[in-house]
Amino acid sequence: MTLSLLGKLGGGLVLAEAQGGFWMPPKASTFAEGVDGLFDFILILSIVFFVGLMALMVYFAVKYRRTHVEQKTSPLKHSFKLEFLWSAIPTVLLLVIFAWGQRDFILMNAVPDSALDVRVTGQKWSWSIGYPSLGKECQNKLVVPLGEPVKLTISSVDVLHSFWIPAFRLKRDALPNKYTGYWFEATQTGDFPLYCAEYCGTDHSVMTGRVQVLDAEAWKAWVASDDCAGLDPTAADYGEKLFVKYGCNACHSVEGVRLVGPPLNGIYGKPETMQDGSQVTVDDNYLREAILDPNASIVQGFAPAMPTFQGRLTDQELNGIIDYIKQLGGDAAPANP
Amino acid sequence: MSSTTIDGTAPDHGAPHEEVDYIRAKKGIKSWLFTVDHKRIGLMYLAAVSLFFLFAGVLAIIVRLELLTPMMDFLADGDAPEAAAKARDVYNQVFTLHGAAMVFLFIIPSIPATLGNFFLPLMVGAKDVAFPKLNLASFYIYVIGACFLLYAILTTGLDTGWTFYTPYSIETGTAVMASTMGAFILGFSSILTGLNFIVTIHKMRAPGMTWTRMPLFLWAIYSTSVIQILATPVLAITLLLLFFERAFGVGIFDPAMGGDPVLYQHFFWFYSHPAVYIMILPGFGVISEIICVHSKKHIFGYKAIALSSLAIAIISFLVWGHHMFVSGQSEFAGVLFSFLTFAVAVPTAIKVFSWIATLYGGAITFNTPMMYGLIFLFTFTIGGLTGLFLGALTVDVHLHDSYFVVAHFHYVMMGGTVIAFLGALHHWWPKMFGKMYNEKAGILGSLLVFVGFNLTFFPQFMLGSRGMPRRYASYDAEFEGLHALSTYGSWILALGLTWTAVYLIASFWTGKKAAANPWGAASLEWATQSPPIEHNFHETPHVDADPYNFKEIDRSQAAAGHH
Amino acid sequence: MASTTSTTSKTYIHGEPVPTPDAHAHVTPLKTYLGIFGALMFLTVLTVLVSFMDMGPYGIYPAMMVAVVKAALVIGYFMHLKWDDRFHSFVFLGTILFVAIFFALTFADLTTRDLMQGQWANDVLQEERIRATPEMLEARERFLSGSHGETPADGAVAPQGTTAQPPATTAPATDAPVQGQ
Amino acid sequence: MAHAHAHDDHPKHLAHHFDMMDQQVASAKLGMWVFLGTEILMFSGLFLGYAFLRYMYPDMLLKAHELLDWRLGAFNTVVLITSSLTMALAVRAAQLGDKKQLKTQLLITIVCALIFMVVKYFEYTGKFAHGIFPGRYYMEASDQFLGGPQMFFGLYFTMTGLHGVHVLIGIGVIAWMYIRAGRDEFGPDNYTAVENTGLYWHLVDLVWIFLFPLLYLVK
Repeated sequence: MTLSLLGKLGGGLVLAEAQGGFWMPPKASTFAEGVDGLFDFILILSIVFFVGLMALMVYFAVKYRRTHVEQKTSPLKHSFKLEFLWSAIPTVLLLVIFAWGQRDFILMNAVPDSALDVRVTGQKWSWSIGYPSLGKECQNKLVVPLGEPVKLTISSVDVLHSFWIPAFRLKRDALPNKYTGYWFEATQTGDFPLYCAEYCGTDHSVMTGRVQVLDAEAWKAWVASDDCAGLDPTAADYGEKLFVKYGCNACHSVEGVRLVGPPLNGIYGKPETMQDGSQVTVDDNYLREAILDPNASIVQGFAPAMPTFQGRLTDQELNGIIDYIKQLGGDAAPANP
Repeated sequence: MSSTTIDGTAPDHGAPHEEVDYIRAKKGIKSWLFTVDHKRIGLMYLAAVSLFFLFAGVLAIIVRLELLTPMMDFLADGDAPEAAAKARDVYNQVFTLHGAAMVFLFIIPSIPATLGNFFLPLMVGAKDVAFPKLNLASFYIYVIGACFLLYAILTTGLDTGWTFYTPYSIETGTAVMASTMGAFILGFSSILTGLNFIVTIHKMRAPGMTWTRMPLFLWAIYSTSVIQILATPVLAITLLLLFFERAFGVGIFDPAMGGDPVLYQHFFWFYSHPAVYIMILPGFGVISEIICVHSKKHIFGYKAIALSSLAIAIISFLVWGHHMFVSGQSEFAGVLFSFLTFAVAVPTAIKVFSWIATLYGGAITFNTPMMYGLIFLFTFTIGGLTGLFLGALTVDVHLHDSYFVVAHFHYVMMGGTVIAFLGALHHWWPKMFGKMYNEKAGILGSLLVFVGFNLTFFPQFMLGSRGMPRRYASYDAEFEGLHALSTYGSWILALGLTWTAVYLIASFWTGKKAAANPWGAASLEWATQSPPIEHNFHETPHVDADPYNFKEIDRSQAAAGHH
Repeated sequence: MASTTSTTSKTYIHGEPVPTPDAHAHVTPLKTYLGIFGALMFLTVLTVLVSFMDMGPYGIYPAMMVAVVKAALVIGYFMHLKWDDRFHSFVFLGTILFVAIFFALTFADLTTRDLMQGQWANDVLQEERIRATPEMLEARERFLSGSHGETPADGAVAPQGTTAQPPATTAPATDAPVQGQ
Repeated sequence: MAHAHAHDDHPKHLAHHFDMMDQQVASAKLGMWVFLGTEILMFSGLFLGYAFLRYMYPDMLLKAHELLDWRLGAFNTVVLITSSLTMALAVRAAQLGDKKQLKTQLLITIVCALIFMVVKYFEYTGKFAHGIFPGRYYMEASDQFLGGPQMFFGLYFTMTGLHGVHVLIGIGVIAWMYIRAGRDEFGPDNYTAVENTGLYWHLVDLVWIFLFPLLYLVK
């Protein structure tokens, strides 16, 4: 077991080396170089200091170990010169680290005008990534062109989230009350992970996604494709797409599985028991209320965890989702536990 | 043993008229529950704090077991998706309670309330702290606060993380109100203890104990108390506001009302960053004592170490924003806080350099306290240096909320405070209980802790910088090897800590009787018998030298080398 | 190297023998107390009068200045800080310093957010940035146009929407809110 | 104990762990001042909350405070300042060993504090009668908006409520001092408890000195 683990670990290290470095994931944005440079600088500095200090410590500990009871010790109490030096030198080095970090940080926040505008919206527990200029909207997938500046405007609809792309070395919290963001230029095509880095509740650990960096040609093809395309209200799968777009599927299964919220297949037209013991028949009106004001009535056995969608859904979208729930198959067990 | 002579020699024990000690002075459970003796209160804290350390430690083991593999398995009941979702909820509660219990119930009271209570009056040469009844009250306030937290755990749990960030803490269905009340009450315990210590140090030092003749442990406790006094009230009001936020929606932290979650973070970290130094400064103090006493060497740079403690206490109030570089605070504030953050690194560096310089020319005994002292220098230096990565703005943008942060603060909190706490327990065990523990068992324990600790937490640095976010119950397969390594390390660490508990407790029955001054130390707590009598000293001691004036110091050389 | 002393008449308040501290001796004359009381009353009247001068948002400056003077009088005379141990003044001023740090650094963030963060969706108004619904904006309009502040608020003339809910409107006014100046 | 205090001249009020009366008095006073420091920092959080509201939503705040009656606030200010004076006079009486004065002044202080609370009671019930509750209970949902008066009143009730709790605690402590004064426990040599109670009471006054203009007056 241990051997297989070591093998795995070793393999992991070699693989990591090939993709990025011993410490860092692949470098895929223009900022990665600067961040890694500063990281390495501090790392080397730390190793030098750490090894130096530990060497001295071990040397002193061995050389001055107590060998006999009456061993005399040095009367040294202080040394102004030494103390001044070891205050001043770190101060200077620390100032260098500060200045380096500060310079790149400002650059990280100065967005060029030509940047592609992308809106990132976090919700429990998925990311919506919209392209206003392309009319596209992706779920948990950020697609960006290689070598072009991209500006992400980040916000949240419920609690705090944080949009982290390790390969780009970028992260910013998503707030419900204002917009934040960052910009970047991807330098390497490929497929990279993205994470929610600010704890946001039950499914925080699975609020992840992928970043795809496409070269110019692939980007053009993607823009023209119907991947992540805007939704057509007349299409048959309109409701289903909305169901994914608004992250309903993160909490509500359509296959009878109990997730955070009750599964929705086969519930339409059936009675449900509420927390206060009352029985409610699931109809259009109930579904509408449950989406717009979710905490007004909670199905027995579930926690009031759903954010309100008041003001976020148009009537057309609301109807689309209700129609979708209506036509979901009904052979699964009732939702009540 | 009637003399209070401090001359660094181990006085002849079993001296003719040894008096009944504080443990046997009074009998019965009531004599403990209603005691105003700072030593007994210290021991009661020690019992409580150890219990919570065990509790939070078990939670940590559960966390590590879940993280052994990428999937939800340890906490999940079967492979079904609903089981995984439920297990994630359980995981969120487990890590939250691990953090909250470790921070509020263990680390903050660990060294100050147990060893500080026990040794501060002894070290200043007083009969008790300035307000003994208040001291007892703060113990019971601590107990009440702990009960609130336990109530939260036993009912709906808590899943906000120990930071209670809004708006999640406003809307989650778990017992946030009971927990905030608990932490609020614990805060008062902390404030009252700090107040007591400050007044004791100011007003109750023995004749001749000038500020610069105070042991460095006292300087550290003093600085800690200053932070407790200045920061904890802000925690109290923050938690009170959060409580009201949930009760009737004050709104200033709630974005749905027009409030600002970032403002909550300002409030929270105004306390919680200085609180980091509430946790580590007493550890610094302990290390200064241990390194000097067990190398029989005068501390190097007494004034620099003493003043750097105070400097850290003050600067720690200027740097809280480095927890918020990516939180949506202004970029200007980010830059400002980053600059101030590096300012706090300087006094910390001075301390580490001074400790290592203290070893130079000493007579170093490799006993258990000294082992912990050296381990502290190793782990805390890593903890401190990795702080530089997190203080640098751009690097922090990448590392923030990743496992790098988790590793960093465990190196500081556990590799710093807990290691120092263990060292201090071994250093002062003979004085507290009058018994020697088994030295070989101690060395073995310290080595197990050292290996286990580094194996647990060092891989987490790599996990973090490679992109593993914190507070994840499941993770990408690429991180499995490092996580597994970390989990194996946690078993060794648990073994080491269990072993330590076993031989320390065994020493009550099997330990040899300790001399009044088994290490040949020169500070006042060693000038009375072991364990001390109820009123500490037979006569008020008179101090006319500093506490690191060991008899082994070669004074002839000093006379020759001076000027 | 060390000697023992029994407890004698000397105090060792800072670890060193000091003459008996004099904190107790000072008894403030009755006249001083009454004078301070008069000054505090005068300042209270003053601050109320100043508040009637329509200074808009600048009204906070004179109000705070008066409050600080009043606080200083209470601390210095009623609380004896003027004659007390200097260290107590240090403790007090130290506390104020940390309050100032708390305010200053928090506002260092609040006041500078738009320096760079304005570039994120700066086309949207502050109030409307996120989550403000049309109903909210309307409620805001209603409130700021003064319909709440100026009515004697006994329910009948309150703006629409305040009449339905129970405790809001039934009881007679025990303290009629004052007219907005 | 037997060893520590073998001497005969052990003062009556000196606790066992102090050597000197002066040391005990100085400790108690330092402790009190440090405690007052923590109180100031605790209230500072609320004042910062107020400053935040004022910075973010100045229009709302200026409008919302008009719903408070400045006359009640001003009356309470006068009451509290008066109680501060009588508290100071009580300490003075204790210093001079004038037991009768001490009791009278403490009694007046308690009466003032009670008047303050009664006025607060009417102020609160008056607000409630108009549907002015803190936070989300403010009037109706349709009267609340982002940065609306529900926030101001949330903070108003928190600030004045916490201050009110301090007044109530003050009443309790002063009443205790009154009882002890009745038992003739205080004299020119032993009045630290009265003095510390006074310090606490003045702090309660101090907080109000700032609350009054900020909540009731500032435009």
